[in-house]
Amino acid sequence: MKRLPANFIIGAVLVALVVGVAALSLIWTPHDPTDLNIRGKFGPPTTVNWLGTDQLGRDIISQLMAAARNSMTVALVAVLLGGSIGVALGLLASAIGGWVEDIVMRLADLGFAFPALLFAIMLAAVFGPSLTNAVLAIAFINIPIFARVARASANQVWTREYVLAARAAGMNKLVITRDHILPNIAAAVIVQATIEFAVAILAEAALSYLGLGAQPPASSWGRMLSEAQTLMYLAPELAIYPGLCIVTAVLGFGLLGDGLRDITDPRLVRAR
Amino acid sequence: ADLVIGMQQEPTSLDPTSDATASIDGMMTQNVYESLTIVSENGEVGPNLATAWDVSEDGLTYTFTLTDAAQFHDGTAFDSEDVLFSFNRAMAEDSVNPSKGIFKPIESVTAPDARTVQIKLKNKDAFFLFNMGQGDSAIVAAESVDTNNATPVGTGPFKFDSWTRGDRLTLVKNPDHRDAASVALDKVTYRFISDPAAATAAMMAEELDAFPGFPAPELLEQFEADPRFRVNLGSTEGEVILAMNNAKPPFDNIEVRRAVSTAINRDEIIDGAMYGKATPIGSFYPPHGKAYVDLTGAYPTDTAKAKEMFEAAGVAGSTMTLRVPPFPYATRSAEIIQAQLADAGIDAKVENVEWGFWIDEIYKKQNYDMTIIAHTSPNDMGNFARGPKYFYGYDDPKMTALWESISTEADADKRDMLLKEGQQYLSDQAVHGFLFQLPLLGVFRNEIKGYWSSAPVLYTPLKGVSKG
Amino acid sequence: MFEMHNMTVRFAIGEALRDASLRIAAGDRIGIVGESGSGKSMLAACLMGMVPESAELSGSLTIDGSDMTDASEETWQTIRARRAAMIFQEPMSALNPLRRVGDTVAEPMRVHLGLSKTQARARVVELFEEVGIPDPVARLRMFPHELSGGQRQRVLIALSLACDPELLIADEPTTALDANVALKITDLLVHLSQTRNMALVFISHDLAAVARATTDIAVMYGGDIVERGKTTEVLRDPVHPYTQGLLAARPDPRAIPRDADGRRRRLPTIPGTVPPLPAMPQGCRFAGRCAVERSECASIKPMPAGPRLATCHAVLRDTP
Amino acid sequence: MSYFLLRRTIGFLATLIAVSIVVFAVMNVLPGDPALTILGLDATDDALAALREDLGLNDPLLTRYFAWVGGALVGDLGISHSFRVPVSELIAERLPMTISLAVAGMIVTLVIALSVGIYAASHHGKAGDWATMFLSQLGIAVPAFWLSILLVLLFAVKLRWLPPGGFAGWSDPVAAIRSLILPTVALALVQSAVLARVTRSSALEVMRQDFTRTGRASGLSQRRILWRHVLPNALVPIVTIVGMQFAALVTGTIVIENVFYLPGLGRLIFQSIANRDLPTVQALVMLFAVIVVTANFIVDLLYVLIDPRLKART
Amino acid sequence: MSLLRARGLTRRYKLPRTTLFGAPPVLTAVDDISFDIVAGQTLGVVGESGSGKSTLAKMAMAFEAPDAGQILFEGQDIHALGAGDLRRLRPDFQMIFQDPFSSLDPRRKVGWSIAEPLRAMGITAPERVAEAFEQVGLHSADAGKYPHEFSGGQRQRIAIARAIITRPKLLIADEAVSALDVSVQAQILNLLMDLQDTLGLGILFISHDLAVVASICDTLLVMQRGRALEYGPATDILNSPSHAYTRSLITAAGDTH
Ligand SMILES: Nc1ncnc2c1ncn2[C@@H]1O[C@H](COP(=O)(O)OP(=O)(O)OP(=O)(O)O)[C@@H](O)[C@H]1O
Ligand SMILES: Nc1ncnc2c1ncn2[C@@H]1O[C@H](COP(=O)(O)OP(=O)(O)OP(=O)(O)O)[C@@H](O)[C@H]1O
Ligand SMILES: [Mg+2]
Ligand SMILES: [Mg+2]
Repeated sequence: MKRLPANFIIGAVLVALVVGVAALSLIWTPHDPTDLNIRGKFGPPTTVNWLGTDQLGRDIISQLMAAARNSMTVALVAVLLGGSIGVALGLLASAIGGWVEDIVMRLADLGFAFPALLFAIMLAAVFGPSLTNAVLAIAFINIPIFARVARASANQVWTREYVLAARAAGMNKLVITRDHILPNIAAAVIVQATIEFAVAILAEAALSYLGLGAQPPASSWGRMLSEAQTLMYLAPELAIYPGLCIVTAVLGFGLLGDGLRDITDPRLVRAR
Repeated sequence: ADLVIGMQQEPTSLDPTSDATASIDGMMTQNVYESLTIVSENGEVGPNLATAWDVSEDGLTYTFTLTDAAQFHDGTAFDSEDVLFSFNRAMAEDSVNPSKGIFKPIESVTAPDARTVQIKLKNKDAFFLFNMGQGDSAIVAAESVDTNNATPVGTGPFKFDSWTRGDRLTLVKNPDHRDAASVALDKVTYRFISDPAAATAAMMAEELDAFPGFPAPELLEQFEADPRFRVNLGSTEGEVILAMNNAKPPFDNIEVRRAVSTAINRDEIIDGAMYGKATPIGSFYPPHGKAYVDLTGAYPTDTAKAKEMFEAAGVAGSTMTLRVPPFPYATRSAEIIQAQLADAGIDAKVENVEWGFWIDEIYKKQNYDMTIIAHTSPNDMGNFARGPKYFYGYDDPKMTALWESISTEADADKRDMLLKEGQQYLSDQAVHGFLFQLPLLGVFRNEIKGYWSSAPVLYTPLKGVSKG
Repeated sequence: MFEMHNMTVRFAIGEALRDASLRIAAGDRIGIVGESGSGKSMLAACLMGMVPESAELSGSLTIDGSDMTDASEETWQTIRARRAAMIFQEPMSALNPLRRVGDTVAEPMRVHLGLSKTQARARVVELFEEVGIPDPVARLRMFPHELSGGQRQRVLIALSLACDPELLIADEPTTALDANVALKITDLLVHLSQTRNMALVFISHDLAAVARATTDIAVMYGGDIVERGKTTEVLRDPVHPYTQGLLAARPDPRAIPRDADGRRRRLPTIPGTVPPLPAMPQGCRFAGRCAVERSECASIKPMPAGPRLATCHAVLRDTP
Repeated sequence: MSYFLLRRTIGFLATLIAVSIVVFAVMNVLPGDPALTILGLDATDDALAALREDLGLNDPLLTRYFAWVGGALVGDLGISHSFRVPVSELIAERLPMTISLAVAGMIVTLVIALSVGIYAASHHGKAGDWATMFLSQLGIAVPAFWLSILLVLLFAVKLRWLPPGGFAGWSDPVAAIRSLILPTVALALVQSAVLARVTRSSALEVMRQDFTRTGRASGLSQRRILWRHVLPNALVPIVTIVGMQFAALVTGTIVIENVFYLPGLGRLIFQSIANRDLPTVQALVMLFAVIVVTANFIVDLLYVLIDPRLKART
Repeated sequence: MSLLRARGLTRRYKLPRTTLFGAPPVLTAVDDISFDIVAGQTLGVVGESGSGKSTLAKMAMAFEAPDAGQILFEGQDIHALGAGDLRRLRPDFQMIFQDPFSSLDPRRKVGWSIAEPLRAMGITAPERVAEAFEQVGLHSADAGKYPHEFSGGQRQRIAIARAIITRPKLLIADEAVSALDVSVQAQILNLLMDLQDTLGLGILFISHDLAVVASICDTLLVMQRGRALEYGPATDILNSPSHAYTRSLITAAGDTH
């Protein structure tokens, strides 16, 4: 029996926890996370408010749960969006080669040259800050990353003899890309996606922290942190909880990505 | 003694006559620069570069007598030529004075001799002497005016020493000032710390002596409990309002506006957003003002009634935007107001927007339903008389006429009566949701004495401040 | 001087080397042949103390009488290069691409023999001359990629000679080279072994190269040494069925074998394929593919017997 | 080599032109009005008009773009709208701060990452490897802004060992270094975690190559093989990441400078965007792009220095 | 009539520029090569590494176009054909590759991989797949397995099955047995000979190992640095090589015999 790497197991458990909580928050949270009760602010943990209440008397655990959903959604949409565009571009560049490849890769370089945070700030300045813009900004920074990964792996696959064989069989590049290239770069892309997912969670937190992400009343770990940072002296747990949530989620996806990489590493596969 | 003061807003220029940034006035006006008059902590106008003045019978001609003991920091003399220069510059066609409006009533400025300046007005202006004490009407010298933005030269009790942009600005005592004897501080350093958490840390780590405009009301109790510090709760001229776009449905309907006023709960807002550290207002006038009327009871909070009123007006369940500028008082209030409106059946979409965006979309284009903003200028009830082009979208001949009589009424008691009438009228019309007066929250090391506790104007003179 | 006795290398998936015994004396030239996965490299690794950590070792190895079975990595570091040296199959990847070849060859001399830079350099030039690298002084400053495959392999040989070892193990030294270059390298190794009285273990699955290079031969299959003897004798007259099959399967370039009707003749083959390590038969590893297989073959391990020490039940019975 | 340089230089310029167009276009569709931002909400219309004329905001877009590019080519970056001083002066004031921070961050990152990465690689599959990789993953997961707050709370407020923020320049080196410690740690932690992972995996990659086996067969010690043979060969991917990280460090200072109220470029750009200070934002974004592209350029040159095989190809 | 006819084939590669101005250096990988392949016969190509063997194969497969010369398949110039015509012609000439570990898509069941050329023609014919499996000595039940479940020799059989599934007239084998062990190599060579006899295939067989080529080919082409050193019936060349290079190849291969 293959033994799964420890980082994969820990990562999977943490991810399952975070995703599970996020999913649960869709149907149930202990309280409405947006319910204010200003008179009951800074409430201690009780059987009603398990982690106590925040500076506006909202239930903290409900907010953390709702924020998990927010975080997961942003990361998922951003990585899917940026990932699919990036992968499509990378595959295109790899399949066509020549000047198309050059242009796509130069564009990717340009994407790297433009500081991501600045892009988010400007996007927010033009269209006003919103979760959508945060998603777009994070998706945007993902495009060149995935384009590079996809192109590099696809270029490798294109040199494999089975691809040559498919060409010898008379398959066109589109079909080859679908039948051979995509499945064979999938592992690399999925590993990258897991890692970018972790990065996206961090990015969403940072943008919300700067006020460029989730808008009230939507709950967000980053925003909770920014609202709580001056409360560090008063109610440190308000800053500790969302911070720990971010760490847990990012760590989970990071370890999962690590684990997946270990599992899909061809050298290790062959050894097993 | 040396003093280190924390400032949240970083200035971009040091010339108050060409830039409206409040921190420029905060540091420079009446410290480095001086004006003809000066406004005291309780809002009264007193002599400054002008030691005395005469007002003609008709209230249109002001004759100022200038001090002969003042000189600019670069050594050049101060006389009526400098006053003429400063006024002509502010009033010129290509003037970029941020409060050019306060010079509008002026017909002419003349200098009969080196120690006398005569100003003729086109019409009576009740706030003229008050305005002459602002940073916008600081007296500058022709020799140094072009470099004032980076190396300010004035006549004040403090001289500019150095400025590391983004970090600190240092002033030193001007030993040649006519009143140098009453200046206790030798050196004043302003440190620019915009992040509230960083401000707190800097204060706690005793990097700073004072943070007069402390950005985190939630921590005041903490500082109060700390024997090292003293907390000051003062007031500013800033009325915080929930502005509604009166030009656009549904807020062109007075019943909807009244419903909003009924839906909001000021105590909750002040408690939640300002940690109880603010005074509620029921209209557009500061509670510390002489003419203040308490109208906070005009629309007692009644969610059920508000709901009915919204239903009656046919807007219940509708969605509108609440576009909020990036100031903590605004973003925090927005969250609570949003919840209160939601209870009353209105779905307010909060959008925290950037300041540039706010200026463009809300202020210039009036593209908004609701917003939250503090009006920090003194004597600014005139905003309601600025017509439909102003972002309120409020156009009411009755209010325009009322303001006209207020601003030309020379008699203080009569003016106060009119101001009370104005407050009443605005409350009755429920033009906006009137929330609270923006407090001036300061944290000081115990040994700091003499700092203004309230700010009727944008500046706080350091002349009377001492340490230890 | 190098004596390996009943060495077994066991991985989780099976035994990569089984009860291998080998004696190597000064000046010996021993060829190891066998198909891929037959344990040739593992045998070499045992001699160098470079068996993967995941393997479990049993048996013994002595060098000049001192027991190396449980020697530490540090002890091995004193053996390598000075007593036993090794060259590998891929001359390109076996050289550090970022280092000048002169520095690479000088490094063990400086580390082990404490030579100065100039001394080491002079030695490298000598070595380069010895292994037939033209214009050695200029070559010192070159990078591996600037040399041809044959030259790189010569550099590796020079490197292995740096500390004057008593034993040189060449693991498939010519597989990556063109036929006539391979020929020259093989001859060079033979020449070096003779002039320096250095033992040579020459590993290859190319029978022609082994025949040219060695005096003795060991044939491996599935981790076993199945037969050994004088190279000429084994190749002329193999006794183990596997050796016989292997030799027969080798095409002969000098005549295209055709039947009378002009039909090309098929090559003799060994049926089936080498089973993967976990599926190896318990007894004779060749069981299942063998033409002379008996009932006990699959389960009982044949002991080496006869003059060739062949591990075959059939041979065992046939030779008195 | 010269052909390589020329190609890279053309690519470099093309990137800069593209960035300049993007920035200029974005800044011009940004809602907001520099004049109104400067003069405030009480400003009269004629004062605003006068200021706009003053700032050159009334010229056509193309004129402004070419005036800006033309100026930039001769080293004139224009006058800041809000500060009314030459932008180059503003940048010159702030650059030492940001560069000090970025360089300090880079050094700390390199020291931590290389030792941890090589350690993990040499203990591949063992507990030490596993633990360092877990910790590095944890390091990546900690948001920098959160870490900063915690650091300040502990070291500046509670223990009073270090200042909570600010930077007064290098005239007092001891004070300067003390003020840089916390921000550097906050900045470098994540980056060193990232780089340690890259170092480990590329070192592992190299350790699988044949020449390390040659080294072992030559009786070289593990240490020597790791530092003399493996590390240099692992440098190509490491250098790639370092190049990207340097850029990330420079832009990463935006958040850090805010928390530690440091007078650097990050805060300047934040402020300039808020103030719609067009010339400053443009110059700064260009500067960031130049730093990023230059870092990549230097990385490419380093490749050639590191790997003699590339010399033939360039 | 010849199945495949090459005339004056030349292929040059531009190498990366080394100087800023001036033409980039050119490498002539294949230099004026002509040959014929007859149905049912094998042309063997030998030569050292880099002598242009693979380049020749790629041109014969129309993966790359020659810079000069022609290559005619049944009289049609394959490089003059349009993409569609070429694709229709593809089932008639197929290829097997050197590396049995990379010539099959690791993520596809081998049955799927074998059927690929049929799919390219728009045909689904499970019985043809089964037949191809039998032809190369495997069981049709193996179709549901993945490549990693097979040994190198078996994979090469699968690759051959894929190549013959369209019943091609020409088979191009570039180093098809070089990666295999001697005993497996013999099996594959035998298989190719069997298939040739039953299907009447023409084979272009490329290897650097003269012994291997000699065992299967009828005609021999010896290449060195892109040029043809010898071309003619294999027996003639092997018996009386006219070049020292050919002689050295024969010596190198012949020691065990
Ligand atoms: N680290 C390892 N873990 C598990 N099995 C291993 C390991 N290294 C080698 N093996 C197995 O040991 C067996 C013998 O390997 P070895 O490398 O000695 O073969 P070889 O005869 O040198 O083959 P080749 O001709 O391909 O080099 C093989 O089956 C191989 O798969
Ligand atoms: N795409 C290409 N670009 C540039 N040069 C090439 C290209 N493909 C091949 N070459 C060069 O052409 C020459 C012939 O290569 P080819 O692959 O045909 O040789 P080969 O005889 O098949 O060698 P091997 O036995 O190593 O496979 C070589 O020098 C090679 O470097
Ligand atoms: Mg081997
Ligand atoms: Mg080839």
